Amino acid sequence: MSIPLSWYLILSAALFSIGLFGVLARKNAIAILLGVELMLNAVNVNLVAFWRYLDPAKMAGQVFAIIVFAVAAAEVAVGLALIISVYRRRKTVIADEIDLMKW
Amino acid sequence: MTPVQIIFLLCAALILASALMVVTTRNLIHAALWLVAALFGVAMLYAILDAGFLAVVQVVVYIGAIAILFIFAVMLTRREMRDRGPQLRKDWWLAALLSLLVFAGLAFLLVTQPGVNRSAAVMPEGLDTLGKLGAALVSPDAYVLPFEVASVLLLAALIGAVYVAASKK
Amino acid sequence: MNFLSSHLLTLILFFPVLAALVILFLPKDEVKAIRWTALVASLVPFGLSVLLWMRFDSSASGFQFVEQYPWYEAIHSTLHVGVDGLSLTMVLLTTLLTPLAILASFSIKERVKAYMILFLLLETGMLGVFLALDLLIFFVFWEIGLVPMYFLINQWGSEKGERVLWGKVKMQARNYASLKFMIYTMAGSLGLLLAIQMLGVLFQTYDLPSLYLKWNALEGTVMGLPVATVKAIAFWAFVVAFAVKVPVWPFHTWLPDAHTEAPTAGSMILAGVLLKLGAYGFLRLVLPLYPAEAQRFAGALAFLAVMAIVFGAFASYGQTDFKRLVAYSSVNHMGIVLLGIAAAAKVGLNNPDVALNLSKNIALNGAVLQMFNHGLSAAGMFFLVGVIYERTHTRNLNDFGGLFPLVPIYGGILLFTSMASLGLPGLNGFVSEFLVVRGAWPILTVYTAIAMLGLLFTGAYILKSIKQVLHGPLNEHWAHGEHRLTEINVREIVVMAPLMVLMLMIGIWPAWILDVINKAVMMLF
Amino acid sequence: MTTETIIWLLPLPPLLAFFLIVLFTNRHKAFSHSLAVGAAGLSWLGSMLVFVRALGVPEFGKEVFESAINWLPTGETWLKIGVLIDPLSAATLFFVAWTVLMIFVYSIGYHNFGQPAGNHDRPGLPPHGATIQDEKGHKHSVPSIEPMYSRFFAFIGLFAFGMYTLVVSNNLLTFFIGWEIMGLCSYLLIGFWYGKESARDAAVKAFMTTRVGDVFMLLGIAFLYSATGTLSFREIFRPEMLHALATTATPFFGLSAAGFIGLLLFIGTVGKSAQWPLHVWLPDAMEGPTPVSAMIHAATMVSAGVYAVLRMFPLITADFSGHALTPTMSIIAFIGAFTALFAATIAVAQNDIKRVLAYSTISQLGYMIAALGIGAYVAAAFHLIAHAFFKALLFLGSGSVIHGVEHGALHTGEHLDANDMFNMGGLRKKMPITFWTFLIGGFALSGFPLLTAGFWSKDEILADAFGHGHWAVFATLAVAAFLTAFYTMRQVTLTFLGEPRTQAAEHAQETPWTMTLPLVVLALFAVGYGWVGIPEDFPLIGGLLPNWFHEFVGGTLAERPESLPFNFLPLLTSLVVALGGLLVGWLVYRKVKSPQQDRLQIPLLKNKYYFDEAYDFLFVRPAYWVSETFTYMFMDRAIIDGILHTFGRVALWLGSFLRNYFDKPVINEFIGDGTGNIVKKAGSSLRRIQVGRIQSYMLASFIVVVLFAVLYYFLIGGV
Amino acid sequence: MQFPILSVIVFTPMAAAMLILLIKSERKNEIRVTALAAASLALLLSLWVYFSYDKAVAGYQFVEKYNWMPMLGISLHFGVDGMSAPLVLLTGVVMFTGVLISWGLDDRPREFFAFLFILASGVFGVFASLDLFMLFFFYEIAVFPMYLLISIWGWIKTREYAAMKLTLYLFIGSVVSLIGALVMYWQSGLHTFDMLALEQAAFSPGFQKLWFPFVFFGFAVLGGIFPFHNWSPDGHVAAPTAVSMFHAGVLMKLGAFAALRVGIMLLPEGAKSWSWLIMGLALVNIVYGAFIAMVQTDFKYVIGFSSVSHMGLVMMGFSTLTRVGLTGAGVQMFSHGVMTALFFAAVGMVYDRAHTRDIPRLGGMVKPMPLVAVAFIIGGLVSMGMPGFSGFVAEFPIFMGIWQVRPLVAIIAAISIIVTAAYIMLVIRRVFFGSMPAEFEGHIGPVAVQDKVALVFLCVIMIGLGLFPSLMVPWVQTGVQHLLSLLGGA
Repeated sequence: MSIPLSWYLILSAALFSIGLFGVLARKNAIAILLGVELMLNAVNVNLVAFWRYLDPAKMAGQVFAIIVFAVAAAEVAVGLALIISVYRRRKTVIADEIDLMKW
Repeated sequence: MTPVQIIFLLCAALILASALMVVTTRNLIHAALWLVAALFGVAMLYAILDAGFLAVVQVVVYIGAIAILFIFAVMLTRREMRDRGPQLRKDWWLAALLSLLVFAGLAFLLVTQPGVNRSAAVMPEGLDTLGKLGAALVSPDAYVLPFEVASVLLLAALIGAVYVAASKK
Repeated sequence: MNFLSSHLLTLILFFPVLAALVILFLPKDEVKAIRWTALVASLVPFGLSVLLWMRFDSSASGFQFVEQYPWYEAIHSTLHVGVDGLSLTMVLLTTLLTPLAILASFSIKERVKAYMILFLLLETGMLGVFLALDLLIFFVFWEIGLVPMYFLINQWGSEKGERVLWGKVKMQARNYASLKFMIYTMAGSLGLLLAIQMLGVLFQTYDLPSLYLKWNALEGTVMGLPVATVKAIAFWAFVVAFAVKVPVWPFHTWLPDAHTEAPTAGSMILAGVLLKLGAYGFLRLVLPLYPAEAQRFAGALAFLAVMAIVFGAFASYGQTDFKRLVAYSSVNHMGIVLLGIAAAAKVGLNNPDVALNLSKNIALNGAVLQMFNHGLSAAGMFFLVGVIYERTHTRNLNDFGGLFPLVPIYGGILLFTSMASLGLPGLNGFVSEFLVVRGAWPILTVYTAIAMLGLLFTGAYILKSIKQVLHGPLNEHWAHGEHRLTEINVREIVVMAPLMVLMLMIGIWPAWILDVINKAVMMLF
Repeated sequence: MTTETIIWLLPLPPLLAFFLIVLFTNRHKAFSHSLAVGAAGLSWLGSMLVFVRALGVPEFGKEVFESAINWLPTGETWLKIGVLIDPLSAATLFFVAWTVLMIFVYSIGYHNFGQPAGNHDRPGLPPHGATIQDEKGHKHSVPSIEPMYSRFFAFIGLFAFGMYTLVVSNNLLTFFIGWEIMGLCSYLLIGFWYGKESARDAAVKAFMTTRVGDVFMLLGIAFLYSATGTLSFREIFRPEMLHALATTATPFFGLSAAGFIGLLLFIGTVGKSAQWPLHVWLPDAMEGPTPVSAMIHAATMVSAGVYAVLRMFPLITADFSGHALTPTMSIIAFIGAFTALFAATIAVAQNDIKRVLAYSTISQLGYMIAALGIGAYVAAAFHLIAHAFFKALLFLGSGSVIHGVEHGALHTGEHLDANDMFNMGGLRKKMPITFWTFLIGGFALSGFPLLTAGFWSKDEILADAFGHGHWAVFATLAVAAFLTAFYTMRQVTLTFLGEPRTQAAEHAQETPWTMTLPLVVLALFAVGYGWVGIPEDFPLIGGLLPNWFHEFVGGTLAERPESLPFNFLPLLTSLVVALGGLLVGWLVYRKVKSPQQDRLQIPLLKNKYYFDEAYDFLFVRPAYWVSETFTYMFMDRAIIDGILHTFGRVALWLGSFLRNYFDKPVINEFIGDGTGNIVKKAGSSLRRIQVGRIQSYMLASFIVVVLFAVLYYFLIGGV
Repeated sequence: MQFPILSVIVFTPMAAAMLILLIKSERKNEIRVTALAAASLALLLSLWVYFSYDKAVAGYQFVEKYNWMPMLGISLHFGVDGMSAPLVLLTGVVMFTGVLISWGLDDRPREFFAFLFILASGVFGVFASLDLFMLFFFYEIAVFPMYLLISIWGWIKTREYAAMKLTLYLFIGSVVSLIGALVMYWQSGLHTFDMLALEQAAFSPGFQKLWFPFVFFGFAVLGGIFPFHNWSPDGHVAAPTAVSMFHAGVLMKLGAFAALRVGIMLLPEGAKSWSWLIMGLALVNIVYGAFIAMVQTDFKYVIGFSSVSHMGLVMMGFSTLTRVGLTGAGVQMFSHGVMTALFFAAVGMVYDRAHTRDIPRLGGMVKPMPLVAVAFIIGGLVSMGMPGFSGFVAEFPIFMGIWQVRPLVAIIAAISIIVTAAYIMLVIRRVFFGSMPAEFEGHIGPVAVQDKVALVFLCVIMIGLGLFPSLMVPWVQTGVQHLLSLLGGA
């Protein structure tokens, strides 16, 4: 199969940047989390790509990908839980409005 | 232009397009759904990369769990279906610029790296990737410890999530 | 006994401190015990110094009973003590006056313990100066002496009186006096301190005997200045320090204040011994260390001396405060000492002229004897002033008058003492004054002549005081009722008796003391 | 016991008496006076013994009694002191012993020993008299005993000690000691009744005035000592020494050392012997009890002044070549002569019986000084002794008179000045002994021819002045002599002759024997003494007796002065002035009853030429001003202390200045808080970026990350 | 391996602090007793160190060295020489007396003592450590608790201000000198912070001239050198008694000592070329401090400025770079430490009773508290350099040193002696003598026994040292000897 590694990398870079944009630019906290998910996936793509292209015999890439899954799951769970509980108190999920921690 | 390449490009297009939609669409539900699409594209990439298991996990865990979780969350935290007003912060352009920069930077680095255009290593015959993966995850001289840690983390996260989200009345 | 003779000086020097420590641990209400301990303790050094006097070989040259212990190796200073005829006399005077002063202060009522401790420390301070053969030790004791005196004046001085400094600024008289005493003397000895340091830096030693040699032998330049200049400056540094203490006009104004405010015993010691420290400094340090400069500036010294004599007498005559009058008399009398010293300085060391040397010797004899005599008479006078002050609580001469019939004995003693300080022939004052005049006449003729004016007024103020206190119509206020003036009591007579006896002894047969002085003077200069 | 030993011991008994009385017997009067008189007696005895032994020695002037001991160590040498009896001091000793003893005895009576204590007498004031009740119950007042009886005897004892010391000493130092001790005693005794303002001030005045002289004398001694290296008379008077002194010049008014020293010493005498211009103290000294006046201010102390000059005669005349007087001598002569006349004129106008005598004393001393000034050594000595006797006699006489009058006053209870001669008169009947003795004294004083000692002594002086051709001196002295006779007669007349002018005088009565006896004894001397010095070639009686005195005392000097050839003119003069004066005096004052009738009460004279006022203005007040205002208030307090306080002020000012204008604003606010504030401002402006919006933070941090990445890439350039 | 006494000394207070923090805050007495026990232990140990220091051998003794961060050449390196031994002793003394003095402190004693002890162990550390890094380490440890101690327990009016001021000054100072230190580290090329090694690293004169000011003055700030002295009086005034004692008694020595150790010993050439500046500033310190002290009406300010003046003497002693001068400086550090500790103790006692430090309002304190008066007087005599007390023993050699270098400076500096005498005497008279204001009559209680113990202890030290200089001078001299060898036997 003849897809250069760079394609994957470029793709993941783009994906990562898009996720980053989402994280930085979206108002809604959930949307921010969505962005995070994208970034994580970008990473995963990289991991797997490297696994496949460098040394399929070593499982490091896949293993890390799996761990990232786990982390992502955890992150989402906690993140959403936080968002919900914040929403309960503040009736908002707009990140900019959750600005108690300021001067 | 081999068919594989074409498939890859389609997937890539799908992924990027839906990802863009995720970060731009006003409707969060839609955003969540677009995410599903993006994730699906990624799953397809995994398949292309001979990581069938991961592709499956991607579909099951991400699409099946996380994305749904998002949708729930969105539904829980909204007053009506459509958010009015812009969904982007007013300095989104800065964010955009920054993201572009990051992309540009990464891309630049990538293309200037030697051997980045290598083609994939040959898959050894009869390699049981799944078996090796399992072994790697649980063999003490491999990744059992990170694995365990990750699982503990996951557990803690779940409990924490429950604790945090549980409405204390 | 052997120990005694080998440590005689240190014993004399430090016994008072030991006594002070003992008193420190006496309960503070046992006033009687404290007083007597102090008295007895102060008698011990007196006994020892009498022993010293007897064992002292006046014909042997150099210092005797020398002891030397390490003290401050880092700067090569040792606890080096010894006596020659000069210091011997002063030691005797000190150890004699201290018990008397302590006896005199039996009338002190409050904080007796502190008072006595301070007094004993004071004694050590004074003795130290007289005994020290180490420049630094000299200075140490020189300064230490100030502290007890400061507190004696400041704490037990007379409560009454205020002193206007400038504008609205006022100060309680005794505070003013004590502070003035302290600061003035310290400021005065500042130069001394610096000069001492310089000597130490130059020679890496503070040992007097060796300094005499080295310092005089010094040639070339010091610290970029020609030795002559440095010496001249150092000379004046020394002189000022001692001049303040003596005190020499115009550095004398602390003295009337200090004396006037000090408690009786304080004034006794102050006039009796502390002033001598200054004069002693001149003899022990200035003349031997700076013969050339002394010779150069002898005229100036003589001038100051004469000013002291004349203006001291004038000011004394101008007083209406009995104690202040006596205080100024000290200025006048110490002026005579300085005159003698100046005369000696003028002649300088090993002057070929035999006659001049003789005069110089006589002048110095006179000066030293005058120190001793003034010690006796001034102490006596102050005590007598104190006696009457304790009874009348006034020192204003105009408040007295015609007290003779009420206090015949006191009157007699006062007359006697006054005459001694007036320099009546047959009493001690005359001998020394005569010697000084005789010695100074051929050397500093004009100054001596002018000084006579002071001598004349000495008579004037003495007579004035007697006239105002004893003579004249009786001031009835003291004749009856609770103001009835009581006669001097036995304790007070006991205080006066030794002084009077000595005054008479020296007046009639001065040889016994003058012989020692004379030999010392001849060896020293 | 060797004569020297006796001489050593001579002064001691009175001193002993002094101490004994002061320390022990001052409560017990009888003991006190017996001690004093006994002591005086002892000394008298010793003196007589010495005197007699001295007479026994041929050529006594050459082999004198002398002994000395070391006293002051001075360098290698010793200052010796010792005793010396040579003819002069022997003669002096003689009259001193007599007069002193007499006066001691007299004092007992004078202070009313045996009388009751006064009712309200108090120490320090003369006794006012006591009221006693006789058996009939009549109260009447009698003299009361002196409250400070013992003290008086103690003092005169001390005085006697001083006098004896002075006489027997062989050197100027002990001489000076005795001299000063006498000064003290005179002070104490003049101020004996210190309760009286006048007495107190008189005492101070006396002491200070004499001290002026003494100070110069001290200088003289110092000079002499440093010039000769000794103070012993006989060593100083060795010819070579005198020559050396005479030839060494001094910077002072071109005088020779001898002359200058002599002058200095003479100034001492001027003070002691109350010569002009230091005479002012003597009249006031009459405040003292009369015996004091007699002893100190007539017989002994003031004579000591003359004695000093006599002693120093060889020195003073060291460069005296016969006729032309040295400057020093002429000064002495002038002062003496002037004083003699000057004092006499004052005496004329005085009414106080004692003051008259006081001025006459001054005048007589002037005589002697003048005599010495012209080198009449023997004559001076002769007159000195004669004068001592008769003037003591006169004083004691006057004392007796006053006493009598006071007695009368007590009797009649009238208050008057018992010293004022105008309150007397006609006392010759009331108190005969006193009268006759006084008369003798008076005649002696005025030089009544042939009989009295005064005549011979005075005559000799005049003769000397005449013989050596010092006309001015001669004339002056002659006039003075006339005045002397005049005021003496005036005194006698006013006091004794005529009728009593007051009740007191009416009831005056003779004094007890203790007082009259001395009068008699002294009277004998006043007459007899003159005969030891009659010039050989005096007409008629000349040579009946050898001129022993001239021989004897003259022997003191190195070469005995030859006695002058007799000359009628001076004799005549003295006859005329003496008799004339007496006569005029009697004639004038015969009828005078009150001061108003006395035409000589000229203010100028009565006020002693305003000398006291002048001195008060010239010296006393300035002295006060200089002392109180200038020296103390201005110089010490204002200037010196002012400077000191300024130091303090400056220090304080500097301190507060540094603190308030440098430390606080610059160091504290500027450097210290300044930086702090800047930091604070920066912080408060920077905190704005803490918006609390998580994404802003992320944005920022990403920017930073990117930047660093870029930097890293381009700078370090390694991947 | 001999007993690691130094590290024990250094860490005893630290451990004690921890221990104290474990005690319940209500049980104040237990806390105090623990504190006292720890302090006494530290005192005893420091005494042991001091007296068992072998003067004959000299050099650094009781040396211990443990690796701490080998890759950077940082090691826990302890050791004392003749200079630091007295200071260790001083710290022990002040710590002990400080605890005694603050016995009565009732407001959160647990935390107070804990912080105090952390501070103490920091101080011990600085004096004992031979490792540049560790020196800074302990230095910061010593400085930081000051902030809390002052701002929590200090004088309500100015404590925040003073605490902040103090901390900023000191940190800035230390940062400046840290820069210098790091530069040295790099420059030396030895890759070690071991000062013994750095002493031998011959830095080029140019380098030394350039960097000496950083190191020296950075530390000198803590030594209160002009014009960076002002944190100190304010700090004194605001600080509670025991802290003032530590502050003036030990902390300022910390600065001086570090300046000596790091500045002069490591950069001798620099010291030589900059000595004129140090001397000048020190001169200003001396005179200026004295003058200002004279006009203060706040009891504590007087003492504060007096220590500015006295620390000036220490700096002056350094600047002479002569044997006597440095010896004097060494002794002066100790003497002034004890003296000023005594001062602040006395002031504290007066303040606790009168609740004012306004001198004009005080008076007659000698009657209720004679011992305090006597102690203060003795302190005063020491500070005015009265012979027979430690002050003289210390100041005299300093002046001799100045004489050797710049006589004129000696003469000017001598003025301060008079001014000192003046203000000391005035303060003594106004506060302790004279008539007691009516408001205090009966309100002034007697002094507690532990206070008395502390005072007497300090007085005894000062007099003993004054009478027998040989109790300390030889120690210092050994240290000076070493210094001089570094200075090329100046």
